[in-house]
Amino acid sequence: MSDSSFPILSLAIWIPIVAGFIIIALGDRRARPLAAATSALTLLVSLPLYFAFERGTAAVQFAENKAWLPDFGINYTLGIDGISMPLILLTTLINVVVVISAWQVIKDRPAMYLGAFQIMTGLMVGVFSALDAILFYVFFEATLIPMFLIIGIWGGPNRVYATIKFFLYTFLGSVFMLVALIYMGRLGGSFSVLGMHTLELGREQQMWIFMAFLLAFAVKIPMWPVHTWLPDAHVEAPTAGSAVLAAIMLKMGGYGFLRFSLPITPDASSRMDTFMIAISLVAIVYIGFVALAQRDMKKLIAYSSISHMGFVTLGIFIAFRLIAKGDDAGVALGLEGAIIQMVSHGFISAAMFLCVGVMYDRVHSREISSYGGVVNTMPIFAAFMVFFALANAGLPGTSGFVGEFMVILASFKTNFWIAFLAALTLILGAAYTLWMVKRVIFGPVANDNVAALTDIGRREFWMLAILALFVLLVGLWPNFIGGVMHASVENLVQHISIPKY
Amino acid sequence: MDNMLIASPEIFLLTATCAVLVIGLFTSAKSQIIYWLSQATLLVAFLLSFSQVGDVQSVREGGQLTAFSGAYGIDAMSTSLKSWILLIAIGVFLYSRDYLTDRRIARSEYYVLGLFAVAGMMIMVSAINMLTVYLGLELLALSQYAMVALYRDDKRAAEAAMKYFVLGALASGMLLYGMSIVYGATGSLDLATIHSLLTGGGVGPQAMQSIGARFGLTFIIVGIAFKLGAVPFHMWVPDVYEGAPTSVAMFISTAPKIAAFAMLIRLLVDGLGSLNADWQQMLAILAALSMIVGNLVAIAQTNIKRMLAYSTISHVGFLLMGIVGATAESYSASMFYAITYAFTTLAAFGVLVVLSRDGHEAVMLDDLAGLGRRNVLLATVMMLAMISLAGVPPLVGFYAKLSVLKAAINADYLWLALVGVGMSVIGAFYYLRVIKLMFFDDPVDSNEVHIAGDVSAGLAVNGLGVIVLGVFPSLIMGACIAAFS
Amino acid sequence: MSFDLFLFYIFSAILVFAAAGVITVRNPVHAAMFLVLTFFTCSGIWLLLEAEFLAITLVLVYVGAVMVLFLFVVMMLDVNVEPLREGFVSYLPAGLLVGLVMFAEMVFLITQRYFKAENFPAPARAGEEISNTETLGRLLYSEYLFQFEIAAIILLVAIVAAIALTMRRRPDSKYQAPSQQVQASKADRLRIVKMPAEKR
Amino acid sequence: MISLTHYLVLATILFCISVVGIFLNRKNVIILLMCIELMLLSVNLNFVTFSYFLGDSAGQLFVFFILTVAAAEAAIGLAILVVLFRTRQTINVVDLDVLKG
Amino acid sequence: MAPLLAAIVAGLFGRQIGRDNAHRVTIAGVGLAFLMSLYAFFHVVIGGAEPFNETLYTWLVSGNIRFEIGFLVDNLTVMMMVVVTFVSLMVHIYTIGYMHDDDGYQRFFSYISLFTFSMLMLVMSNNFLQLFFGWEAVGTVSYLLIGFYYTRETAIFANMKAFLVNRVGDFGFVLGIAGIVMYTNSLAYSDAFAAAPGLVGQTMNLVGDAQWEVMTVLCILLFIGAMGKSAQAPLHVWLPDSMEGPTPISALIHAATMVTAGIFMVARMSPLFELSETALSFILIIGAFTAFFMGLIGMVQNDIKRVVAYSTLSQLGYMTVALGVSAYSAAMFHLMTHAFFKALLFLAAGSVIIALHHEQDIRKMGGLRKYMPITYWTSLLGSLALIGFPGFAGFYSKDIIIEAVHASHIPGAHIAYWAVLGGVFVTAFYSFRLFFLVFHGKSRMDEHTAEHVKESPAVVTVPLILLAIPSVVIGFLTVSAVVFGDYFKGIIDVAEKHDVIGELATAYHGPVAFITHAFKSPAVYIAAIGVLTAAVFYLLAPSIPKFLDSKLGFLRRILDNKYGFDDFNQAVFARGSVGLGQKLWQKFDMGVIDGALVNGSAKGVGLFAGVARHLQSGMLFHYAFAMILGLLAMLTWFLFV
Repeated sequence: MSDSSFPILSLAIWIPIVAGFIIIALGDRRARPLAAATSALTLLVSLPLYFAFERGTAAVQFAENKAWLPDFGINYTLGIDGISMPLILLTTLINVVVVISAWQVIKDRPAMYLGAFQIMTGLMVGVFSALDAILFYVFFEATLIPMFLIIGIWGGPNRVYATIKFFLYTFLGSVFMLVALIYMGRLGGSFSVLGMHTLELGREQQMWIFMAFLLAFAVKIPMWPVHTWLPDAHVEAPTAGSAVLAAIMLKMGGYGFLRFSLPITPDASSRMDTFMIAISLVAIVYIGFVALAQRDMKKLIAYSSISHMGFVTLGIFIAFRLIAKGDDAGVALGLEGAIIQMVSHGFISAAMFLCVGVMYDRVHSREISSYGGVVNTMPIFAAFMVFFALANAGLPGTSGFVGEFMVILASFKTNFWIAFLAALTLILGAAYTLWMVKRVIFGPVANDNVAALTDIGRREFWMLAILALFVLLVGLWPNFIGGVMHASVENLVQHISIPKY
Repeated sequence: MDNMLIASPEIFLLTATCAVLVIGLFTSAKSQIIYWLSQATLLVAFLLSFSQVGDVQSVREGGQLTAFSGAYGIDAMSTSLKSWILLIAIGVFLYSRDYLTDRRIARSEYYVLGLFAVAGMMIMVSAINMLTVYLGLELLALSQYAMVALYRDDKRAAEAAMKYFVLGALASGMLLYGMSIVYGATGSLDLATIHSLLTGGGVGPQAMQSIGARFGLTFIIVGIAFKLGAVPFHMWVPDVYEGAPTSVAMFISTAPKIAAFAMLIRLLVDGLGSLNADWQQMLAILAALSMIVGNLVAIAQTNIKRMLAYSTISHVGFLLMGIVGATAESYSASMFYAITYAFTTLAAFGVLVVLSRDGHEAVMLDDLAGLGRRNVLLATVMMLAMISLAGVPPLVGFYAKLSVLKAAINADYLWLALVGVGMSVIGAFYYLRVIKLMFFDDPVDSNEVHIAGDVSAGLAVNGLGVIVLGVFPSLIMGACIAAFS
Repeated sequence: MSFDLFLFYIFSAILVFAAAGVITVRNPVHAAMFLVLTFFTCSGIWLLLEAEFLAITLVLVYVGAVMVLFLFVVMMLDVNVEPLREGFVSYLPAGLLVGLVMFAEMVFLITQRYFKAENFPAPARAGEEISNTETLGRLLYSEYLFQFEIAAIILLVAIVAAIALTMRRRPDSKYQAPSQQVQASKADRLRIVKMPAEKR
Repeated sequence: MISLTHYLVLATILFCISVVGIFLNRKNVIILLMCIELMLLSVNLNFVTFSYFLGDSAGQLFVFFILTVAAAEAAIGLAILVVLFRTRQTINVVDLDVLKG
Repeated sequence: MAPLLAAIVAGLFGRQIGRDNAHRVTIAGVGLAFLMSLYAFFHVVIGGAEPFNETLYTWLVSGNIRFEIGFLVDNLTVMMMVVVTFVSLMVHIYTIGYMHDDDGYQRFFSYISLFTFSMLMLVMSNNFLQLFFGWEAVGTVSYLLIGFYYTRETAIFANMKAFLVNRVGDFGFVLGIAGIVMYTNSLAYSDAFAAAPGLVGQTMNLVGDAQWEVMTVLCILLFIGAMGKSAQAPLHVWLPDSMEGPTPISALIHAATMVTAGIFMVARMSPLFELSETALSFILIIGAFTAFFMGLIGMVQNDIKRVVAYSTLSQLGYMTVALGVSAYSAAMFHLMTHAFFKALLFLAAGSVIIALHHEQDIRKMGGLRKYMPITYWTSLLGSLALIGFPGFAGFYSKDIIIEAVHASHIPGAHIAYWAVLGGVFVTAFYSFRLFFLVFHGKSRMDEHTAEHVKESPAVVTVPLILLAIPSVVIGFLTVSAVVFGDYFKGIIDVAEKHDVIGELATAYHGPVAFITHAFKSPAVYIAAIGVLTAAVFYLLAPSIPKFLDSKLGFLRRILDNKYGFDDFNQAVFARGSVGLGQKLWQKFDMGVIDGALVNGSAKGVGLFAGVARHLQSGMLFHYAFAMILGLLAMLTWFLFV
């Protein structure tokens, strides 16, 4: 690990956090331009992470290492590899979109709102770049606070229930991870994540640690059956909150699986893989059906997120079956599929929530039944909405397809029936998404509210256009992000195929 | 006399307190002079104490300086704990000032008794002799009993004081009984002597003495557990917090916990350290019970002072969890916990005290509703305190929990750590509820809350401290580690 | 049985009886009296233990001061005595059970382990030349100076607290303020009111 | 001869009586205060006994201080009692039930 | 590529550039594409150039698998390209007239150009990934186009249905692709074909211990994709409903091009399908079933477009049957001829529809012959081609299929043979039923409409004429080369024992001879009977069908209900899955997880807290008691440890 001379990661973390506090302190009048500047600056700062990224190596890049809590052996260690880098860029990009989306919509205490989002962005970048277990945990948990406030203050009518449920659910999941981390810190004498990767752990130890991680990440990502916080949180959160929640926070769970569960407890993961695959499939199929029954747009998208995240976990946990078959290429396929699925879902779900937000801002209803024939009054918006809906359904050429496709390929290599069930999402995903589109977008003008709609303005247009651009880019040329992760993924595959005991 | 000067903080404090007491007789009730004098006293004492920090090392490195024929000693732990006690007392007085003025509670007595209590705490912290421990404890306790009852027209205050008094006396009786047995077993009151007598080994008279001392240990633990408020010796805590005037509750809930922690270290570690195998398990059970009962019952509270009381109980459980490790690392973890807990609770109570205006006590949870709109500063400080108490990073409460969890895990008390984290999730619920009330609900009383400039500055510093210590916990962690290295 | 032992048993019997009386009698005044008896007998036992100074102090301080204080308060508060014993009997069994169990355990621990009599041979009687009071006095003002000072502070606290808690400045009590009286001026006291003449 | 055990057992009896007294007494707070005095007495007896048998005067000094503190404690306890009576017009233990839960 | 550019221009800037420019741009694009296709055709077929197979760019690399985007242009491809671009061009032109007064004019052009692009991507791809891209892209555009009239409830229902049913097919298709990747580790056709023979004999476990031939499973999975796209029973249900789209679309997508993608795909994959007789058999049965029974439904439909749609289904069945008997070239040949005459029929139907102001019920037509002569004649030609009138395009292709089935030894061929023969009658019947009802007999139009009926404008009729020409002659011109020649040599791979075309070829002596040969086989006569029956029923004695209706009512009802497929799907799949979702959501998610576990535990904690707080009774002696018990417990513990 080499320390880079210029602390890009630190900047990407602390610029938004500090700026967030400044925004809150300076008050509502200057909040918007400041937030815009911050988000743009953060994005700019994070861009070198992509362009200066060295692709051939699995080594940690842009590393920074400083003593932080020397007494505890806790260091301020940052660094990224091909797995975390795309997620960081996703974070900074979504942040820009979020600022745009909140520009006019938020009337109540905009400084706090925007500031909270900036702070959260910094924290989330921190999650993806922390290489010290405790530092990771700090960022991981700290993101709860701004999100808790965002949902609680600017959320919908049932926001209190939703936000407390969200907080407690995720908190419950992660505290046990903390115990596991401390335990491993004791065994290894250090909290370095990379050090933990090579930590010798016995069978029982691995099982317990794996369970602790599972609880944390399964709640976060979320996996069935610990997913029930998500629909509530999404429904009640303000638009941008839902977008960030879906686009980035869920990814922290998937990232956790890749960064912690697999490399630290490969044998336990391997032993548990049947269970993990099973609940991933349950998420995909069961949740697909549940989504079909939703009457609330945000709930529907939330459930579709769960279903999509099922693909992520599926892609990750079929790895061990494939390793057993000696098919390392298949493992890489599944893992990369999972990562691309995460990134892609980041764009699409954010866009979907923003679309719902656009309508909600005008009509103040999320019920599907309050709409109908929106296309008549908002043709441009409808085009975006249909586009994102199709992307959500996994249309080839959009990013939604890539990850699903790769995971299905990999799971076919594992077992026909796994692939069979996973592929059901092609039908279910299309069914619930298009059914919603049919009821909301198409058809004759349903009521006076819809008749009074005005099409999206320039601000909303660009917000959606940016996302649409990336959805297409990833869909048509996924190597754009796929290319950076090979070395890291292959390294991971190498690592987990060797048992620890 | 041998180097009496090392006791200069206490000596100054007591002398100045007597002066304040006398001056108090001749000043009118409206004058703030007593307040400023008290603050000045604390400040000077703090500076005196703080100046000693460099002079001493840990008692385990032989760095202890003693005075008064071994009745009093300072070491790295005592100087830093005393500095913190004094700092927190300054905060307590600052927040209390307007509360007392509004209610016309006997004000000079409040400050004087408060100063005496601070002196008691400092003596406890510095005591290296069982007798001194006892006297310091009583000085603190008696002042507190009186402070609780100071609001004489309030039924609740009197009831709380009575309960506190009876139970406190019972507990100190038990503590004394334990001390008498230990004295009988070792023939000494000096803690260092006791320690060296008992650390003999498995056979011979020392072994027998240990067995005798173990009997006394049980009673001593009761005394300490009562002072800390650990289950099942916690019953006084909620009632006293609720009944006492908020400023007094604030006083009781903050600095004395640090002192109690010091007493625990003095008696159990410095004195009966060789019996750790016994007290580790007892404390582990107390810790688990405290965390469970504290957190669960707190959920059902509607009175915020009671809620904070149960929260205190649960935090005592965490504090004990650190001690259970019985290593230098675990003691410093607990010390960190005690300090940060006191500091954070100070902020929470500070907000409550400031909110309680003329004739209106902010005691019910609903009184906090919509505080975010009435006064952002207060609400933010309260929120930070709550999140920190819940143990969510990156606030200081998290590191406190982290360090004690680490200590427990390193000592192979994994089950205790699991109970701890499980309960902290339940605990998070009622802390969140406070935040919810402040920020998500609409205020019942929509008047803005105005507070004095210095008070709000104090609160801001307090809240900021919770963050800054959260980002850089090393600032005090280093001192805690030095105290036991 | 030596005389010492005989005395011990006598005193002990009275002591236990009196202590039991304290917690069982109906009237607080009686209870206080029983407590006084307890202190007296205990003082006797201390004499057996060659703690003359403390024995005297116990009588002087406790019986002379503290118990008087107790009695004073009991009388002052003038509590209705009759209902005070309600429910006593119903809780008695549980109380006795807990007390007995505790007693059994403590005694077992005391007698069976370290504190066996053979570990503590009785010391020889001290000669007359050694004054218990003098020994204590010397210690008190040398080695125990610090604690002595603290004890003084504690007493001060007790005074301050007791006064602060019990002394009342009644809002309705009337007293003179001479400094204000002398500053009175005519304007304060006299107002000349012009009244129009009444018409008939 | 009177052995250590005799004294210790006596002190234990006193201790237990006071403890039982504290929770058996449901009516009068003042009795509680007396029970506390009893308990301190038992502790004092312990100290004096050990002091005697160990030939060490520290125990007696401890007792001296306990007596001092007990006096102060009694004063404050009674003061609180007075305050209580003034606000409540009762010193019945059962009536001290406003604060609970 | 040109159509994509045109589509983007028309779509995004449609409003700015105006209506005329929209169609100019797109037509220019498609025209260019047509010319390019022709160039490629001549280059590859006439010029005998090597097939073009190049990679454009790397889409993604993962593990040892490269996902690439590239083109393969060979004889098969260019044929499709020419057909697609030609029909597309015709439809573009036709649309100018048809959509003249529609609001979504630019949008429409944008869509169909996009469609053309997607279809070209599909046919030109050299790997499965890109094939799937195009596959889905055409599906999407079809989705958009069916729902073109988005305010019509039936239209948006139909488009969703179309997409979903296609998705069911894609589901199989994706699994098939995944299987290919698993067993050959590549997505490129060339690699897959090269590796395929090595897979024969390999088996996989699916259910229990039953061993399945890998190739069979893969081929059936791929074919499920084809079933969705090419509307084979039971995934045919979307096609009739898709007639909700504008008529040019029906012609282009739902008759000529997109629906044949499945046929194309199977033909493309012939090296794979040849390796599994079971799969071929499966295809054969499905195709035969579709060919016959869908035609039957066509007999009772009253919507002009639906009749043609069922006819399309039936013809697709024919193609599938041809695939099933390994007569890939015959299938492709039929595909080509069908593209022309079916597009013609649809456009003609559209012409009628606009003339009648969007009246589609054939019971309200009749006698249009005198009003719309061009439409009449072109329709007649189209219908004749459809029923396989000797010498017309459809004749060659269909007869070869029938012969091939007759000659085949694939299991099920026997049944299929009777089915296709029956299909001939049915086809003839409904084609001419339609023809007679629309153009002959007496007018059943209402007065108002009748006044305004006139021939369509030139932009409509010119494409009709242009399409009529190949409908008539293309078979005659190309049958020798395409079916019996070596046009597909090296592309379509037929195993020795399946080679029915080879068998037929021995008896083939040129197109003219084939006509005479045909008169020896039953198909022509059956067709003639069909036409005659239709003439009797609907021209001479209209009372007979009514009589039959009353006698065979239940049969009619079965046909009217389309064998109940729609109802079944609606009830079981649509309502069932929504119901299932509802149940899972409310009972399990909300009930068990949220209700019992999450909120339940919260309630439990609350309950416990409520109880526990009563321990804090406020009674001093209780507190003391607790302390003493605590002490006692510790003492006891101390005693025993």
